[in-house]
Amino acid sequence: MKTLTRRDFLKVASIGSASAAALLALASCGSKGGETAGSSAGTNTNTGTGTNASASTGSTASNATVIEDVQQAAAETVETESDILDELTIGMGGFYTSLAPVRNGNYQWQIFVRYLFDRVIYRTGDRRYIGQGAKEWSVADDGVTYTVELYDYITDAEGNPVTAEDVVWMIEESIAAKQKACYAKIDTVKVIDAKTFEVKMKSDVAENFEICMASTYLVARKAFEASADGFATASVTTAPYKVTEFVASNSCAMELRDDYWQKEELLPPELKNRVKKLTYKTITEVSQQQIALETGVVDAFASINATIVHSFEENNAYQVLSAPGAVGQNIYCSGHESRPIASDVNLRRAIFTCLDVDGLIKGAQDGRAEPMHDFVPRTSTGYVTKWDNEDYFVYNPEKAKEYLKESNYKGEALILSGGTSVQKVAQLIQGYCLAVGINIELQIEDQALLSTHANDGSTWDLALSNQGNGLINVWTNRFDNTAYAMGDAMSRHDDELQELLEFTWQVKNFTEENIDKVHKYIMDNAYARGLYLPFTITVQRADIPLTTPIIASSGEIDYPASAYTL
Amino acid sequence: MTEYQMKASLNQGKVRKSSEFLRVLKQLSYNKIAMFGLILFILELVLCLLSPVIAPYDYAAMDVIHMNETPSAAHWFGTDDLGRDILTRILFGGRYSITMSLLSVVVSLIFGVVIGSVAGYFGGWVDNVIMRILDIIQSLPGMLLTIVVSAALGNGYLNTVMALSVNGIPAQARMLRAQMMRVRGSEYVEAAQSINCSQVRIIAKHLFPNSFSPLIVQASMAIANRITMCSSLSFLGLGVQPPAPEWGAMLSGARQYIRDYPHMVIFPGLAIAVTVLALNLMGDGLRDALDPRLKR
Amino acid sequence: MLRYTLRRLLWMIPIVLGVAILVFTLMTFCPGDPAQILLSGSATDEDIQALRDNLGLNDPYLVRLGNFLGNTFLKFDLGSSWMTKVAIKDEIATRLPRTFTLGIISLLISVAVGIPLGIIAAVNQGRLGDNIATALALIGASIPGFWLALLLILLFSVKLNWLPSMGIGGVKYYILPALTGCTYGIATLTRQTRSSMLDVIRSDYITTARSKGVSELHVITRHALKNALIPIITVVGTHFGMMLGGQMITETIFSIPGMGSYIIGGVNQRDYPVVQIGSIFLAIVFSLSMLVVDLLYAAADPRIKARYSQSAKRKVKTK
Amino acid sequence: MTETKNAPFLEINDLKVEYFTKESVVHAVNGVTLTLEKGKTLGLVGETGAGKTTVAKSILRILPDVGARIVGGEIKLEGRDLLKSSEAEMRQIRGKRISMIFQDPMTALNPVQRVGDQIAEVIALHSNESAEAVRKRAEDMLEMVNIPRERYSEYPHQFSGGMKQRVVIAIALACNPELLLADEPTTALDVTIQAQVLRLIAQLRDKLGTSMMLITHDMGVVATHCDTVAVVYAGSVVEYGTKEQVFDHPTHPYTIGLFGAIPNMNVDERWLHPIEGLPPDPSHLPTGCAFHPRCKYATEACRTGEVPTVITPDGHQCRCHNTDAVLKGEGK
Repeated sequence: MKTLTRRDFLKVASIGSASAAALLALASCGSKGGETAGSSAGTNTNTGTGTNASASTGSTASNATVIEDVQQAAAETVETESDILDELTIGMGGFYTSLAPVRNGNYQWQIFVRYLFDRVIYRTGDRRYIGQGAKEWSVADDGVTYTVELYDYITDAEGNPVTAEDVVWMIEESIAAKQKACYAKIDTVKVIDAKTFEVKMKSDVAENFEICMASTYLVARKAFEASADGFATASVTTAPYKVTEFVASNSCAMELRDDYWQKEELLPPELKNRVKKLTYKTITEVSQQQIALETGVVDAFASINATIVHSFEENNAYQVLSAPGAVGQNIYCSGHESRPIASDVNLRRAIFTCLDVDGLIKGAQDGRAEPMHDFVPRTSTGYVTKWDNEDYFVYNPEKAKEYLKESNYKGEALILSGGTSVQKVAQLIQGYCLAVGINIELQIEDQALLSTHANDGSTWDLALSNQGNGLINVWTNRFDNTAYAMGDAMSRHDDELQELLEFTWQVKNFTEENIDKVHKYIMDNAYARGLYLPFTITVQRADIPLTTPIIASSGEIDYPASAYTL
Repeated sequence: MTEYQMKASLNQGKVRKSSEFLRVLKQLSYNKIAMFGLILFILELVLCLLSPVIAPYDYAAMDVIHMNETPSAAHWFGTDDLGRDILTRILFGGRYSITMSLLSVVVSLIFGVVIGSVAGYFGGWVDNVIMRILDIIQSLPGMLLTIVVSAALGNGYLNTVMALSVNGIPAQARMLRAQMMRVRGSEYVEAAQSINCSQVRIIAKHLFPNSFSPLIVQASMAIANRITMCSSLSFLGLGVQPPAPEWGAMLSGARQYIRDYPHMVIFPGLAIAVTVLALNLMGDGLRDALDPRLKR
Repeated sequence: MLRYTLRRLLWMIPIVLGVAILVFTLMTFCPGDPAQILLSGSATDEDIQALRDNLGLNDPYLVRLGNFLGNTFLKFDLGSSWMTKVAIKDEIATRLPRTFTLGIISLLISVAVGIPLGIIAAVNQGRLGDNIATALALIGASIPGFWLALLLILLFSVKLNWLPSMGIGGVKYYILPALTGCTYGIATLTRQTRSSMLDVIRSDYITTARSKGVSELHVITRHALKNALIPIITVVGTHFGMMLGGQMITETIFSIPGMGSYIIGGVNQRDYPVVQIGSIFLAIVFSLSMLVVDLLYAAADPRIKARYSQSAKRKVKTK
Repeated sequence: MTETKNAPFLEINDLKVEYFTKESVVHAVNGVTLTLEKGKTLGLVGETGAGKTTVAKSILRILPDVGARIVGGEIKLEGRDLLKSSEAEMRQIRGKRISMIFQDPMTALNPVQRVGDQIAEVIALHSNESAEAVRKRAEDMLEMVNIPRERYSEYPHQFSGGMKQRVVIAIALACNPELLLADEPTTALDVTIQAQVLRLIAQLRDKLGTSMMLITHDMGVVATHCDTVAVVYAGSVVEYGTKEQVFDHPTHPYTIGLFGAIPNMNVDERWLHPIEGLPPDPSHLPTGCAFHPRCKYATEACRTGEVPTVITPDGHQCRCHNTDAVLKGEGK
């Protein structure tokens, strides 16, 4: 190669160094941001809430308050007096491309919907069902026919009356849409008079009626049919708020209306409305969630990603509120005959006892979760509180090895299936199993691919999935072996368990003692186990004068219903 | 090129049968910056290939105690959110990113050449049909096509390579077809036909060598573009899935920590930037070397 | 010229049809059952089968393709998204302008910065100006867009708090996303301008112009640049195409609800209508911009204009 | 700077021009000295690559700036040294007092600009008349070169080679320049058009009284159109005198060789007498007289040292050591 003349060398050096310098400059501004990020709270300039307290680095007193026990918090909220906040902007991870009421399954449990549409029955944060549109409801002695009596003065934002006929029409509309599983359990529904209607369920499974009524919205048929896109962008609400501005999958601004149909004194504590202007903003990018809080784009962020919470904990310009979530992380064993694990209870026990749940919580959730004592979280209906102080697959690697020796496991790799959201905990589980000599092979897929074989036990040995909202719901979806073509969600046919389930989930047998029998049976056979219940964490600016937070069924804080003292 | 310069270079290039490849290399050596790029790229390639030997840790070894550590003596580039050593993952990651890009360029080169030469040589309705199909493929924005194909084929190494290559095929085919059309019309091909060489010989002996240099230049530029696209795919959650240490996946996995542990984002990004820079430098140099007019 | 434009527009119809069929087929190959995703796991088998019938997923491929093409191109019924039940045409009506504006802004920045930089590099070839411009261009081309986006957000919205780091609103919201999008554009444009200017500067008519006593500035702007325009326009055209594609990442990071995030959401949730109709619209916008590029060719170079208007047969694309 | 009265119209003294490439330095012009009287035509003759075009471009100072540099000598136009003039002054001269016709008409015109506009541009630059007047003058120029004025707004690709060259001529003569540099104006054209174009140039020259430097390698063109002749070899003038002197008494071996290479109609010769060997490599010029490697009369003196310029018996200059040996016999 030609010898480098001085001029050429200079030229190469100038280009090389210029490019490298630029790259490093860009990179360093990134890292410089890192060091100080922990302590500096971006001085937010808008909504004039004043500059924050001086950024103290690494203050010891952590300002994270765990709302201990939801049941206990709900009991306290007797008629606490509260002031009215004029404005609040809340960030959320989920996005809404439309406000239409007839939507897919998990829409109904979102907190956001409570500010749009009232429902026949409202499910509170601690799983009690209270009447919202319904004054009262009763069940006939056949256990399946329910009669519901509505308030007779329900109107929507445009003043159209909402009668029993509108509600029955909405139920039939939801049944036809086939988007919410609970409606498939309704046999017939008919109007009796202007304010009462009758619903006949197919079977007297506990809670089925309540779940359907809790996802039936009060909507005036006249207003709905008049709207061109079925309330997708401009909806006529029946809730205390009206939508002032909606940008699909970006933001929704709402304002308290003064012509709300329900009398103030009849509103239960969970349905109070103490924020005049309420705006929800969608921020999906996790780093942006953190920046939005720091730059004051939002006043609070609901169910924030666990990994970015610690930088707010040491920063007393913010307050971290965490409450037990509604959905627990479970692990299931396949029951399909083609899988050796299906017939090898000792292998299942070995796997369940070799997992250190506290290690999983630290690794996967940055410590922000609590161990579970059943495969449903303690916040779901039907949970027996005495399980909390019973042993539940205590972490014991030695015992796990003994189980392993008794099992006929010959070292082949077991397939652990899960979605991209659980890939971190899956890798930790792989590590723990390897420690006791069990080889695990990860099969991580995106949501779409996973859903094609999530309930097909022949394609995996172990499966990670999260389950929530009620014991009965989990029984029917996971353990009822008539649910899917190949048996239950793990393709297992356990007739003894099936019999036990079909007996217990009837309203009259849905007692703690029977529920405990099911819990024991599943635990002894080690079909499935709960790992941990992640907290739903909300980070808000410290200067929001929140005194008693009210938790909605999704685990998030229901800001309008909470109490404030200015 | 004044008459003088032409005359000068005529005399200077002693007429010896130096193979095309040597000539290109000699010409490339004049361009110092291109050599800088070539050396940088070869250095990276060697580092990545040697990664099993030189990497300090196992790329999948989790160490829950040392999570999110900033660069330290033990971990030069720090550790990621599962306590894995980032330097090791970048070295192994190189094997994924660079090989996937190279492979996808080779695949799109093969398909491009085949389609291009068929269209270019036979012409007529064959050419028109192929051209319209290429129009259809090219009228979709590149990234969108790659995403949909990647979703259709599913994740994983080979599928992602195919998804990445789909995007390059129309451009390569069109380039080769244009070359073929131009070369086919020129005299020396007619001369070859006049001494009745077989069609295959004509294609192999005459059409290919002359159409090849622009293809090489386009291919080298495409590699840089493929690395970025491969990272973008992982960024969107498609392509190679964790725990495979592909650079884009590392970047997308770490982007939520940019505020608190920026080191996790900076190093994979730097790795991508440096590789693409090296490839661009090399590509520019190669283009100048192969383009006789620009010979200095 | 009008006849050529009309012919090109007519030509777009089979191409857009081809795109629809291509995307439709690709989506059917996608693993994952839309019905199951919709009911998100809490449904039993017959619920899923019922929904599949409702969405027509159980019909054979050709029937579904026929229905889809019939609805889209004959009845112009673009249908609604399976996930959100919102009519796709409304969604696109709000989202396409955002993606398009972002695309145009970063295209303009690329042109406004890229071309002058390229000229400076070409005019003082080999000297300092050339080295700096080439170095800038190379760096721009090698930085991955999304990485730059993250760093820009850190710098401008977090540390300096000048610009909003996400969402949509006034012009202020478009600056950072456009900056992310255009670095690659500036790089390719600078390099292309430089190389085509270098070719042109050496040609004879430049010497003729100089021999006429034309000032160096006018030689560059009036004579050299106008001739170097063709390859530059090609790069601008293909770059705009890439812009539409590249938006997907920028939109995800800056949570801008544009076409990019809409289609990616559609792909992830196997929302077939969203992906198919979205792709068709992007393909139409893309083909229109390619037509504009070709018309710019004719405006810039009379020889090409002549070839367009005379040639009765289809203009053979030999780019 | 006043123009001295009796100085020749154009005077080039010891002009030296070099081209810099990565590996080597090309000595294109090595000390050219020429003069040109007003109204006269000087023929510059020599093989390709002898530096003829470089001389012309140096006069106008439009050498390509990458790598070309005038390293010595002076070019005086009516006593004023162009090499010392500022760029602004040069711009006044280019196109107005000196203009140039280029060799290859196919690439000499700007393909994306109307033909008429390219003529109008030089007129507008050097006169401050209104747009209509400029346009009318441009159309007149078109007619002067026998192109219908209606074709003003057509583009170069719509013209044949010959017509394009006529446009170039129109551009060059649009401002009625005092000096016209014609760089092999007809080489790229076929024979029938060549005669037409040359006749046109000659008519316009006589009509406008323009002095001209005609660069060619065609002895016939020199014979019919030039008053004085300079034979150029390897960047320097080897023989210079009036047409009659050089044609009737060629003294320099290279000039004789050139004439030998032309087929003589009235002599029945089977073989032409080409000059052996190849022109020298301009980056490694032989020492002494550049022609000595190919010269039959080369002696030891020719190989080293300065080559003197000798006045031949009939009074024209010749740069050769042994002119008398050449005149006497045919040499070895």
